[in-house]
Amino acid sequence: HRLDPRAKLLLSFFYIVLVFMANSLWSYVILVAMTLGAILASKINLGFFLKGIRPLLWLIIFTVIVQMLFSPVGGHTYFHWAFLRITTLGIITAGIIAVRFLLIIMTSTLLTLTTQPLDIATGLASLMKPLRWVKVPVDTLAMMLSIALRFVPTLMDEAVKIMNAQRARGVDFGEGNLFKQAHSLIPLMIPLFMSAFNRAEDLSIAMEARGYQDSEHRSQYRILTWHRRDTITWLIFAIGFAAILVFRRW
Amino acid sequence: MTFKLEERGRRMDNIIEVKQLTYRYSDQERPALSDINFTVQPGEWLAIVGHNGSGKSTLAKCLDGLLPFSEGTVTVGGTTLTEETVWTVREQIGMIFQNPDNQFVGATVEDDVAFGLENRQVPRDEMIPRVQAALDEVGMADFAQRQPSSLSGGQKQRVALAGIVAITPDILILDEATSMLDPLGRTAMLKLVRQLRHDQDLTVISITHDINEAAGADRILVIDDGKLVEEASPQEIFSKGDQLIALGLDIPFVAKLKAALKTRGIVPPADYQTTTEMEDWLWRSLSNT
Amino acid sequence: MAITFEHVDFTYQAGTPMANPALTDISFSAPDNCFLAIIGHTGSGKSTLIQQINALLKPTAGQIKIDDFTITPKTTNADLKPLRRHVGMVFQFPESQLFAETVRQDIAFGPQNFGMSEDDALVLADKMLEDVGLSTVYADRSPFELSGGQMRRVAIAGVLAMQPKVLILDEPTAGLDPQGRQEMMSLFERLHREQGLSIILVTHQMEDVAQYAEEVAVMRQGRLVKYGATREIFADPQWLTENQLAEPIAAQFAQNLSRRGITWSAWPLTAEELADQLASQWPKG
Amino acid sequence: MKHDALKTNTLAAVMIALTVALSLLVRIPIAGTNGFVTLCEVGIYTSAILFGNPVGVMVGAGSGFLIDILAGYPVWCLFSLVIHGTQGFAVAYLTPENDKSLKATIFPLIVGSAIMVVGYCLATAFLYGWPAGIASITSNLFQVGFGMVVAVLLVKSLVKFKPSLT
Repeated sequence: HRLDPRAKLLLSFFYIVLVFMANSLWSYVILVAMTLGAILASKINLGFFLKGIRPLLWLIIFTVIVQMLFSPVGGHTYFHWAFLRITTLGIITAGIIAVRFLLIIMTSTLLTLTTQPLDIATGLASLMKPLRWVKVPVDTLAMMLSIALRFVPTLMDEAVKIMNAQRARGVDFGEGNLFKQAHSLIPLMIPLFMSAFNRAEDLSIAMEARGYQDSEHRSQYRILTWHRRDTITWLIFAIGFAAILVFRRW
Repeated sequence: MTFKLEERGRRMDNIIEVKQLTYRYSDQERPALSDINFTVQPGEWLAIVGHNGSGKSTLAKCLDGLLPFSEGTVTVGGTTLTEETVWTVREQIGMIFQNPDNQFVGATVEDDVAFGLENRQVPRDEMIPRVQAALDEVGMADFAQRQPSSLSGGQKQRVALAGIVAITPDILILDEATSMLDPLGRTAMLKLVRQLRHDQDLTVISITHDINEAAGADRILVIDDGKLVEEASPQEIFSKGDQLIALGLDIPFVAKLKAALKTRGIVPPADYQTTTEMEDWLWRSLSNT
Repeated sequence: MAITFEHVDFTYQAGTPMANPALTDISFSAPDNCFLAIIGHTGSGKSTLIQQINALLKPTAGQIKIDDFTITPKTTNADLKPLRRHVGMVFQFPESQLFAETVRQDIAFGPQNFGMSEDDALVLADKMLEDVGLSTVYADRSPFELSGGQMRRVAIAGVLAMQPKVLILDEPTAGLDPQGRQEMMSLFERLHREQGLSIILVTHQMEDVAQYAEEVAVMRQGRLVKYGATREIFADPQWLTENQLAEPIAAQFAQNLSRRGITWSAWPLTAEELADQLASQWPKG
Repeated sequence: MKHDALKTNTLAAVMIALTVALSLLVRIPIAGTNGFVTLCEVGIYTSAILFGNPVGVMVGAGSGFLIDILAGYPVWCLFSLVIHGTQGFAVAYLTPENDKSLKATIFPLIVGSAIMVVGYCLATAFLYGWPAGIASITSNLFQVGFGMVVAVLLVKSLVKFKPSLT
């Protein structure tokens, strides 16, 4: 799955809209087919997708049950007590919600496994370029996202190091009630924030020394290229979109 | 005092001239630097030493216009540093700082090397070969796609050097650039700096505590408490023995050995400085029996 | 406290596809009141090894005995707290662990976590501050107002305040200037000599190893490749070169002289030892 | 030779990185449920209170966006960008510039927290229907509550260490 990250970002946004618009059996069949097609094209082991579902399983079950119990009146009523009832329409709605959950989780997993975070950030910045016309400093934001990504592992390492140092001084992280835990985090957070402030200061000096004036007057080393496969994928999605609109119950 | 370049008779205009430089941090009463005067010649390797907090790093930042000093003048390559000329001055200087993590801007090695070129609006077609060549020069070409978190401190500093090679400055300032590296990383970095200096005719200013780094210099400036207290050749400085610790340098082994011998009643000649000279003298003395 | 490693293995993220063996079959025994240096290249497993000693990382196989404590892969965190009080750990750049509003409170933090009353801990803090060579005028300052070297001393005082019996130091002099390094090393030497503290020092500075350590452990690619008295370790220049470890300069110097026919009764490791031997061979008159 | 815009931007970038790092690293389970609390709010609230806007809105939007991408919920990233961005903006906007006391910050924090809880409730309801939206409220209340407590404690100390922050 070597699509341009811009294509992926747009597609995933578009996908949410599609999931939201789809409301008939046929439209879901098309969506599921499209998702499965994308998964097959990515050649990724299905196990990863199941792993993505597990942490949300309880939420899905809860939602589905509540959705069923508060069924709207429609079709055959199977069960009725006070304001709770289970109807055919309710079961269908609950089913749709469950399918939505699965589709979105699968798409998320697919994107995560096939795209480097840096590419997504670059892609986002590239998509935001039109916003320049309304004076949004798109290039500066892109630069910041890239710097932030670059510092995440550095600060994670540092956080682990400080946690170990405080543990060696007798702090028990992860024990006691929430308030106690909040308190035990202070010896971790203060040094981490202080160090982050210093890093930011050092970094701004280093960037200046390396000739950085502002983000608008720079050339670009990392660029994204839009390939034919991006266009093709877009076409497939456009057809899918049209089909869903056709089969949608208005 | 004689300098190598003058001896060779190719005396040129100074590449850096610092006159009466004084700098005061806004929250402190005492100036961090007061009345500093010195010059640097093209191609020279100048070491600046002094203990922590003596003002060495402040001086380096002033040279690059990174700190707004109010008194004195700094002239780099004939350009006097002002708010208007600061970018012209920075064009000529490449700087490497102490903490390898806090100067790595790019998300990958190649992005980081390209950073300085992007700032100078070098077209992309030209950037690609320059980034590649710079990475080759520092021996990091195989790491082009790697992320900084997967590199050692020494490798990060080499990437920083590549970033400087790519923009071809005249002057390289090392602001304690080896102090956070392990001995292997430090040796590799110094070797690389010597090679780059040779290949690219760089003038090098290195701010350091490391005796090996200082030993490689043509001249040493000693800063103490914000003042320039001494300016001499490494040989002259290293002959100070015990006093070196107060200057922020280690005592060279020969000086330690001489001191130890003196306490045992053996007095070595004062002028033997290198380990080989010392070895020769000891061998002669011992074999004369 | 005597420290014994018995066939210790450690794997990061054991049981996952990213499993990464960091220590393999480590066995050694360091006596009570030792001064042990651990040397080896970056990534050889030194830092992982010392984190086993106060069980910040637990072995994935084998066991570690520290006096009465035994750490096995099954030891639970609750059992470890008394151990951590006795094994003080000074990480690399320990000044990054300071957080309290005053120097005194920061030093008193560790002892309080181990059950000391606040009043006692604050009194102890002042004493520790003097122990690490800082005046008590710093006690009421914010740790973030101090210089880097002073901050490091405060951090070390904070570890010493737990009154450990073993002090683990991970490159404690990194980034300090030569004067700071010298003062720091003599502090540890004094603690070892006067208070009988066992010291475990991870370092790249061979001169410090030669001058202070009684025993040396050499790590390479997660294995303990040599363990012995300092003099034994440095007695084999060829082996050191093969393992890309530097000799102390005095030893290199002595080696050059021995090529010219000068003999040594014992291999000199420091300038002082070298001078001693030269003096004893010096022609009279 | 001043370059304040660069200083602000690097500060925001590093604070985004810190917020993301903490969120990925520290997950505190809520007793009795299988949900957990992350430290995302701690980073956003602390940056917003200490530095105001634009740092507040940038840290909110940037960390919201990146956390979702890195933690495996990329479909959510645009929602989070908007919700956390608004949250950071609100806290930064409502905090007085020269008073970071508990009294002065509690109202901004409550407004920011309300934005987050309501925002995610609406976004979840939009995707998965209202029962899921309502289900999100409890765990998000824990999340913002915890974030507020830690941020308040943290700000209290940081202001003392860096008088220049206020």
